Amino acid sequence: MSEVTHIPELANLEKGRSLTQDALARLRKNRMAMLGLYFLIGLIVIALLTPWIAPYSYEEQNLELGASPPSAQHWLGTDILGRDQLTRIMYGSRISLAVGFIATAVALTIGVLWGAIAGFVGGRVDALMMRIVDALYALPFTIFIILLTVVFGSSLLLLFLAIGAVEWLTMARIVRGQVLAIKKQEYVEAAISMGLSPWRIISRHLIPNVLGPVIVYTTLTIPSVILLESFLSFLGLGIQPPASSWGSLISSGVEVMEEYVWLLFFPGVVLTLTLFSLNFLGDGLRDALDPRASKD
Amino acid sequence: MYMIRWITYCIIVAGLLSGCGKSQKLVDIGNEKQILHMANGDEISDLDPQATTGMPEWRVQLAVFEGLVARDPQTLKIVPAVAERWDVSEDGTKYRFYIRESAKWSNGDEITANDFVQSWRRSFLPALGNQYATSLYVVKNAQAFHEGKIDFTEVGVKAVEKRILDVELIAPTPYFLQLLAHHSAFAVHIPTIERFGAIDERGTKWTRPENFVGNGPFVPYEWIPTKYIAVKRNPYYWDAANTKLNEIKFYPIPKYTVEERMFRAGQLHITYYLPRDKLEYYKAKNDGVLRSFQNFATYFYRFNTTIKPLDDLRVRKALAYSVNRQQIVEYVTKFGQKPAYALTAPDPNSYVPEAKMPYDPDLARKLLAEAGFPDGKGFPKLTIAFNTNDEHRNVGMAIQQMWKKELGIEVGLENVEWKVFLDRERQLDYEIDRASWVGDYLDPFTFLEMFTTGNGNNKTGFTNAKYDQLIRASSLEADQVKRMGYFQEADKILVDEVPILPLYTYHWNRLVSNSVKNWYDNAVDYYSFKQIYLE
Amino acid sequence: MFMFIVRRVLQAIPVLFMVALVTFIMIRSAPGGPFDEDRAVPPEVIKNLNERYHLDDPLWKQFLDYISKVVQGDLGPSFKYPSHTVNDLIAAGLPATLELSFYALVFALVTGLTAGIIASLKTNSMQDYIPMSAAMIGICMPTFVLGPILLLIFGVWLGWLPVAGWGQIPGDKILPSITLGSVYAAYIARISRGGMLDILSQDYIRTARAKGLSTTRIVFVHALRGGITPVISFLGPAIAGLLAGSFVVETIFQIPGLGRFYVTAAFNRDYTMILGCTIFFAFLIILFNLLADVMLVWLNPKLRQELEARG
Amino acid sequence: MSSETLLSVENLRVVFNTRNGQTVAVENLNFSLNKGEVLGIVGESGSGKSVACYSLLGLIPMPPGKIESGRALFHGQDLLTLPEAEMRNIRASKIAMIFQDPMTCLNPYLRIVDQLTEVLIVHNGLNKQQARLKAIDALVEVGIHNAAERIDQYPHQFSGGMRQRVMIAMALLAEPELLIADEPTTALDVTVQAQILSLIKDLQKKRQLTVIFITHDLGVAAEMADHVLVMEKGRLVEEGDTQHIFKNPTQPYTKKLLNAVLTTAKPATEHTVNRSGSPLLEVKKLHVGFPQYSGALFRRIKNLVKGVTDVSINLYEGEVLGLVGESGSGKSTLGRSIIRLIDSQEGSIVFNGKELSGLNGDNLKNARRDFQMIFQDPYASLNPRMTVFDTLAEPLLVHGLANKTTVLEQVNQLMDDVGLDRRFIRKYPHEFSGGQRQRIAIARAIALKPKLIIADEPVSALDVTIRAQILALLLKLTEKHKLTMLFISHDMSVVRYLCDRVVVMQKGELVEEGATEELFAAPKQPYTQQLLAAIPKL
Repeated sequence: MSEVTHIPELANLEKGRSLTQDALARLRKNRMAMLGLYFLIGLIVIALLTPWIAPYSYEEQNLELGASPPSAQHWLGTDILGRDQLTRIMYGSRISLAVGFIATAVALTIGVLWGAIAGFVGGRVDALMMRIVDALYALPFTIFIILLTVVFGSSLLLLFLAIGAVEWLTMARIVRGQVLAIKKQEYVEAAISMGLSPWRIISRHLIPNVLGPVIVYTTLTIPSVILLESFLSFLGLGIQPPASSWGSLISSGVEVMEEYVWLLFFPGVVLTLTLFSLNFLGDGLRDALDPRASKD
Repeated sequence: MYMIRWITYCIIVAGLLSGCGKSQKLVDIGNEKQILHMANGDEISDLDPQATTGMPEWRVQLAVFEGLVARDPQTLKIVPAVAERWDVSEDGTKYRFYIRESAKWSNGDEITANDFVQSWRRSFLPALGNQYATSLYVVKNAQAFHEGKIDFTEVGVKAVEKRILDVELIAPTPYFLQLLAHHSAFAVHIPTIERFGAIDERGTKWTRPENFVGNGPFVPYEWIPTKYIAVKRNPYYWDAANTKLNEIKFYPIPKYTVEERMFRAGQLHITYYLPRDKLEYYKAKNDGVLRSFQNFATYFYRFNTTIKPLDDLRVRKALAYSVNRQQIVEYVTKFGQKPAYALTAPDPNSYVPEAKMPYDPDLARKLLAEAGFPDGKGFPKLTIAFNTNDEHRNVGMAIQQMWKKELGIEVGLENVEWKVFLDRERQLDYEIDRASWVGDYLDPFTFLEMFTTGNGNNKTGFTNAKYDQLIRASSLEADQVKRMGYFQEADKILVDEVPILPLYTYHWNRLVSNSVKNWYDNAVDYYSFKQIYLE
Repeated sequence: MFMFIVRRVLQAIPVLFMVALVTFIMIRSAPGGPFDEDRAVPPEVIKNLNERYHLDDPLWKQFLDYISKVVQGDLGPSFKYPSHTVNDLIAAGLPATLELSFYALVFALVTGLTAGIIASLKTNSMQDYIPMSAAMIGICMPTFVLGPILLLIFGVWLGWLPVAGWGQIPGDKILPSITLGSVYAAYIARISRGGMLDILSQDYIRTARAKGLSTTRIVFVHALRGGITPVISFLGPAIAGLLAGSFVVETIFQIPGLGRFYVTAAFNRDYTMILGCTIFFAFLIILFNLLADVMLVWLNPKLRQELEARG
Repeated sequence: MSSETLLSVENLRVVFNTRNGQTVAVENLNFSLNKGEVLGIVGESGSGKSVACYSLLGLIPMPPGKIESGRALFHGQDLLTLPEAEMRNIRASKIAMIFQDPMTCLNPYLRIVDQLTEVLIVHNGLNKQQARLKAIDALVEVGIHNAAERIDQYPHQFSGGMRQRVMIAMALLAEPELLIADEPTTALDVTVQAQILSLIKDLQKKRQLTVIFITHDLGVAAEMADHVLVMEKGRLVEEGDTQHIFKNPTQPYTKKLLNAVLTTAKPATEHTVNRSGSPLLEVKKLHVGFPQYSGALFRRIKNLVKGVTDVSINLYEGEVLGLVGESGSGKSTLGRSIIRLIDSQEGSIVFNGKELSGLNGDNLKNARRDFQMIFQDPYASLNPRMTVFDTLAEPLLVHGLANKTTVLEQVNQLMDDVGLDRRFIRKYPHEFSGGQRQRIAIARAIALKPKLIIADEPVSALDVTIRAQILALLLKLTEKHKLTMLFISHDMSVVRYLCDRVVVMQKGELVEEGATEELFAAPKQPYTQQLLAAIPKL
């Protein structure tokens, strides 16, 4: 975000540490957050490499074998159709993470734009935009998603959109609040009094400064999106078979937990660890980005 | 000190939990007081026998209504009910029913022949929207009246005397008495209905327990939606002396795992179904609570014969012949189902289809190659649509794999929400979809009628003149042997033309507490609640 | 204060109207209708039924007719349960749902606040880590997993509590309430910990300490009111979540609540039921948000006075 | 006056363990305090003066704070090792405190009565009724009218000065022997400050209180204390009798502090302001109000809260005009409305011959090149995510005063102008101290070579020595660049140091106007006199 890179003479001057660098340094000292971060990175790497490293094909069935507990051939056991659960979980992570990240990205895009416009423009536009958010808030979200999936069918893409469409509301409120607060900051007044264009004020002064809370909220939205997807799987509206998500694995695992406990346990553990990691990372980021913390 | 507070709090919670101790079991209390607690699938939509179609409704209606005839739950034979006897004409088209003198409504009114005439008239009134109206089209002029072409006086049902009812049919219909045991032919108490609205108005308050008048062994007294509907003994029932239960509570429990847990915890006498994965456990336990029985129902896939490449018989055959049904019932559904090789579900007492769709992967591959897709090359990606359900999903995935393995073709699976599924099916907007059919009465006609040209349940685009002619001939034929011959031929046509891919005959498993006596499970889900008692 | 409430209530009207409109458009654009069934229904019958329920009118007319009835408090008949009106069904299902949500909320508040306050007083000790880790698990555990697990342990294996039902057997309300409330208990624990930490670093808490007050007094008299403010702002969304989330618990524990009707209504295309429930839930959500706001104002003397000054 | 030692502190060392390592807040502090004495502890922020006193009462948060060594004997008891329960009995009843910011130190959720009486109920075992009566007496004593009524109000219903009175009443309620006053007047308006100081002084005399008075303001210390400790960076620098220290400071730091107290008038300059021509800025009959909204469904403007009423001022080229008033007097509103950060309702602003109030769009943008603002809070006025270079280069690039090749030189020039090392231009604002940040803000304001600068209390948030430096810088810059400046301040001594002419505002209106020294010599309005009287004298 700095323009100094254009000017070569600056390179040999004492370099400053931006707030972002400071925050990262603080984050690096937070053991739980870093653990979470490493876990997530590992998970993402595994998810990306799954087609090459998975021990079995994700749809390969072994009907005679049926549900079997963990063994040497199948480390995490097999499901009712005799499919290797480790493979299913690995492929599931691709879907669940994709849902988490893409739906959050959808929510982020709509929410940040909506909130920033409402907050910056203000007045009647703001009032109208926030009324719309109120109305959507008052719409019970379960039914909203059910209706969306019922109306548009349940393709993966629409699933992202449907979840994103629900989750952007809070994002919009947060961003609007932040924009309103920052708008009153003196450096924005200074920018106005310097005669900068509104677009330049938004892009250089407002957005970089709302990013902190937005990033924090994003890390906390991803887990709730992943949970929401699993809830949709519980309703039978989630991912299409034979593909699987953690949510669909868990919701079918719950049904048989007395007989084949490993079908609930392993996906449950992976999901929980991931949500933990995301939450720890989110908490860590919040601590790291908290302006109050940077003063002490 | 906060630690102390915290600990105290934990102790209080633990105390609250343990204070409840072993919870009371509804089953034990029920056994004492002759109250039957039974799971009943989903919430019933209504009690009106002429405005409902579902199984849960059917079971409650069996408790609070009674038709002219009933079935013996053990043998499924027709037995007298409201009618104490009946005569049939030589040609099988005229029936005369003698209504028993002791038959009364639950408010004490006598049941007359006219009650049936009026009730049937009601069931044909267009505004009521009775979905089963067509099943009584076998009655003379019923169809014409239903379509508004003639007056009801011309319809072939008359009250000859106060307690004598005459019915004239358009053709000898061997299963006619079975139709009368169905809820759509039950009589309703017309004055009560009129008290709460027009005779042909759907959904008035007459079916509420406080208003309800019926003629079954029980009457409803409490109906709390999604909690239960409770019925108690009807003192005016003609056979009240032999009715043993005091009350029945029907619980709408859509989730099988929930009812199974409730059964295990002693909160239910009878479950509606059983989670598939629990079957092994109860089989191993072998304590007599597991009831396992075949249903008069078939699970099959429909092919949309109007689209490429499914309009090619060779393709349909290739797909059908490469499915190993034995493997599906043994390893996927695992619920005691029997592989089905023809549409009509076998009725061990009379009709078993002789035609058999082969399992022959080699032939399948050959046929597919002939159709222009050697080793599945160039085969378009078809999609199997099914409504949201774990079992449908598993069967679909198994078949997907079989086709991939045997034919080298890829098919997709699509989970479709139920109403969307029905909508698409109706518009033939699918490629392959999952279907099932439950027979209404024990006669192959209830299955085979489906695939006649223009039948609303056909939904495959299949049409075959010979087939249509066979079905028509069967409905005019009084000779049972000849009829069965027609049906065998019809089943054969379906097997040869493959508009559908029969997979298995349904099998039902449920849990019935050992304290429930005289409960008989059967293929058509018919129960006689008056006989049941608890011990 | 009065004007504040009146203004909020008036603002709710367009919001409710928008909610109704969005839901109406969505549900009516969904494929399939209320009378479609597996067993094909003859087209004439469908036609008759559509006429009977005025589903053959133009959509805008149906919507306006519907809204004008809603204004009079009539939510129309149910398509799926024809002998009941939507009003009947809401009246039948609401008590259980409200009761369940209430117990869940009480559970969430009691556990959440206790844990959060203790954790805030003992930061970075075991009394902080243990409840906060538990809270994290609570947040990460889907209700449809927690419910069956609790049920198996306490209902089936230990046999202490009933596995299903509502108000039929003593103790059958405990497990569902805990299941539904646990997520919110976890959130409340985290929020109240944060809120308390915020307040405990305030100058006026230092003043209170300088006055030689005991920790108990500082916490309960001085810090608590400010500390639970974020919890109260969370209550509005929490109650909305409880009401909407009650569906899962109602299904797992076989509770005769509104949530089950509501969700199945969407699958049944029970148009009036969906609309009625949505409007009703939206009304409840707005109401509880308003109550939470009123409580915030009531707790904060400064806001109270400002509102009073505005009339 | 007895000479009995009430408190003696020995070898006190307090450290804070932060994420960035350990910092020593108080190092080896020794002092003792006699009964009835007023001890002033003087130092700038970060000097450890507050921490030292808080640690006496166990009020520093531990962790991160830690008392590493030392003793604090009070009546023979070591306060530093006292168990918490016994410490509670000391607090308020033996040693009481009043704090800096009365706006945040009273619990906003509780009525005044509850906050006052709990001291008596907890320590003296009075019942509610007795405590209430005593509390009312205490409020009367600190000069609160209608105490019997007002005691049932909430803190937000009191003004800052009144709240500080309540705090004092609360501190004295349990009749402590020692009162620790931590900068009790810093957050208050100047006129109120004077009243509170005299109140504390009176009470001290009346009750024979022992007082520790913490302040950064030498003037205040001189007025209040018998004995003074001067602290710098956690260490005691100098100590002694007040009169003596102020007259004969031995340590350079003490001297620096003394020099920072502004007592001088603006030095005479070579250039003189030409007031004969047309003024650079002419504000005529300006009205600014803030709309308040009401209405159930749609917002309607209910009424306007007055900000500025009927104000006219002229500002000539090269002139520094001081705009003085207390908080809420409308001086900032006036400053902001001149440069169109706030829209005015009536009146005209003619700048350089051009009417500003109707301008918008590009015209306004171009006009803005000619006037700049310096804000009060150096922490809020710089975008935390832009380096110094970016902050300074932005206006130059946007207004085309520099291109990519020349911008570096210009920025460096600005850095020189404001006395910052050129090497720092890639650093971020948070890496600078408050004074340095204010220098950056000043550099930004002068970057465009504006014709007019509005400086809104640019030094009031700074420590005294820093304030002196920044003021010197401003003075130098006005000389060097012939700046025209509207200088807004509440502090008459600052205005006197910098401004040619002064206007005084009260409640949104102009009350008095005149050349600085004339006004100081002969203030006409009572309000101006009050403001002048509030300047502490050494």
